[in-house]
Amino acid sequence: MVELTHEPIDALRLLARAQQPQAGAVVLFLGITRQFTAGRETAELRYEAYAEMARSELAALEQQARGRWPLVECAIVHRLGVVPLAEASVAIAVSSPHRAAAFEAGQWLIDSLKQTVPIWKQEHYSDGAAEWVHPEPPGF
Amino acid sequence: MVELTHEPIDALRLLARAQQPQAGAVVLFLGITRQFTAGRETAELRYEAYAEMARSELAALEQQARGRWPLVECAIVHRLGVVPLAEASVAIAVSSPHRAAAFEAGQWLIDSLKQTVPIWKQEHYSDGAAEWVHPEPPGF
Amino acid sequence: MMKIKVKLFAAARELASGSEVVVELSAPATVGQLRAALAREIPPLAPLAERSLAAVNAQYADDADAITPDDEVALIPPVSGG
Amino acid sequence: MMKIKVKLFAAARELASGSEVVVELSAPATVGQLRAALAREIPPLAPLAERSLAAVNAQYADDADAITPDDEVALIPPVSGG
Repeated sequence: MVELTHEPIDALRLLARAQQPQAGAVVLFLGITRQFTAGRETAELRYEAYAEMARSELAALEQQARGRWPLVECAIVHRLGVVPLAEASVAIAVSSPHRAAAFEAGQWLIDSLKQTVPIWKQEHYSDGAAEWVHPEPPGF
Repeated sequence: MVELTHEPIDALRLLARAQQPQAGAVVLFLGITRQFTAGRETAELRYEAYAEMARSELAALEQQARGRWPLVECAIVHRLGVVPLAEASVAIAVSSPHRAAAFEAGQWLIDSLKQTVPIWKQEHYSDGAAEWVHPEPPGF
Repeated sequence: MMKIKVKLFAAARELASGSEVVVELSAPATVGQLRAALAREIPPLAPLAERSLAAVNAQYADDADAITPDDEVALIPPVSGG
Repeated sequence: MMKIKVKLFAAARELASGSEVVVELSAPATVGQLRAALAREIPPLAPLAERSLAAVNAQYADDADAITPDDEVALIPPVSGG
């Protein structure tokens, strides 16, 4: 299951989806808005997506993860718009019969999402400045 | 924070503790009761602890994890007594400024817990049989 | 000549002052020609366009891929979701 | 001779039919002597005691560690929490 939403992410709903009796392990990852980065204070983050493509890229990641690991559930939700401090911009919930697969898949999914899914973050600093984040791609 | 409880584990409370503004990543691990193991059907699990020692071993794991990784929160809760199918026997919630530490600490904590904390699981099979699980220690 | 509508996002959208721009290209055209035309016609966008990818019909495309006016084309600056 | 109370858990508790047993040892005594006495006096427990650890005052102990009647002593069969 993949989803983009403008609402706060309901982590409990994702856990309920992942807690199936075929599974023995659930890993939930949340990426949350951090207050300080390199000493600079963030007031909030804002996220924008190329929604149609982001959904299809997220669905492709789910399919690839299901091909690599025996996952019972694989749910990825990304929030768009303003994400206040300590709230989740992204949630990934995976479950599997044994725990190694759930940890590996969860980490692979967030690493891959950050490389391929057309979603962008704008830092809003507490001093009023705002800045889109466009990291140098690997090898550039 | 470490805790033993006979009640269902409240994952949302653990997430709320972990979602601090100093953190950028939260990893929640749940070990849940799986229905089938090697083709045999489990009806429920029952857990028993040497409670006083389990608490101090869990606290030692929290301290060691905090020494190895820059964790904002590190919460470990183990449930005792009957744990029905798909419910969590153990929950580990860690948060850190960056995600690698949260994944590594979460995985290290559950791996270590399974090796050192005096808690025991009794499989109750759907055919009525019951069996304490006492794995061969590594190298035995 | 053909007109290609290009979706823009994040800093690219702000640098071009709009979420969509129209670029004229002679047919047949490739993704690489489109990126060059974007950089030429919207100079503030040039440095970011250089290190962006492109998508055709919501899929990542190579510079050699062909584009037609019927395609949905987007410039994809380095992503930062998560 | 001194009497040592030993806490038992899980299969060890069931094999010994009780969550606590009392073992008599000549003083001074070690953890290793206690484990040997447990295996000798409660034969069904012998195989599991062999591959168990011991705790003294809620800390893992080595076979060479000393024990006194004031210590809280426990047999720790291989654990299976999580």
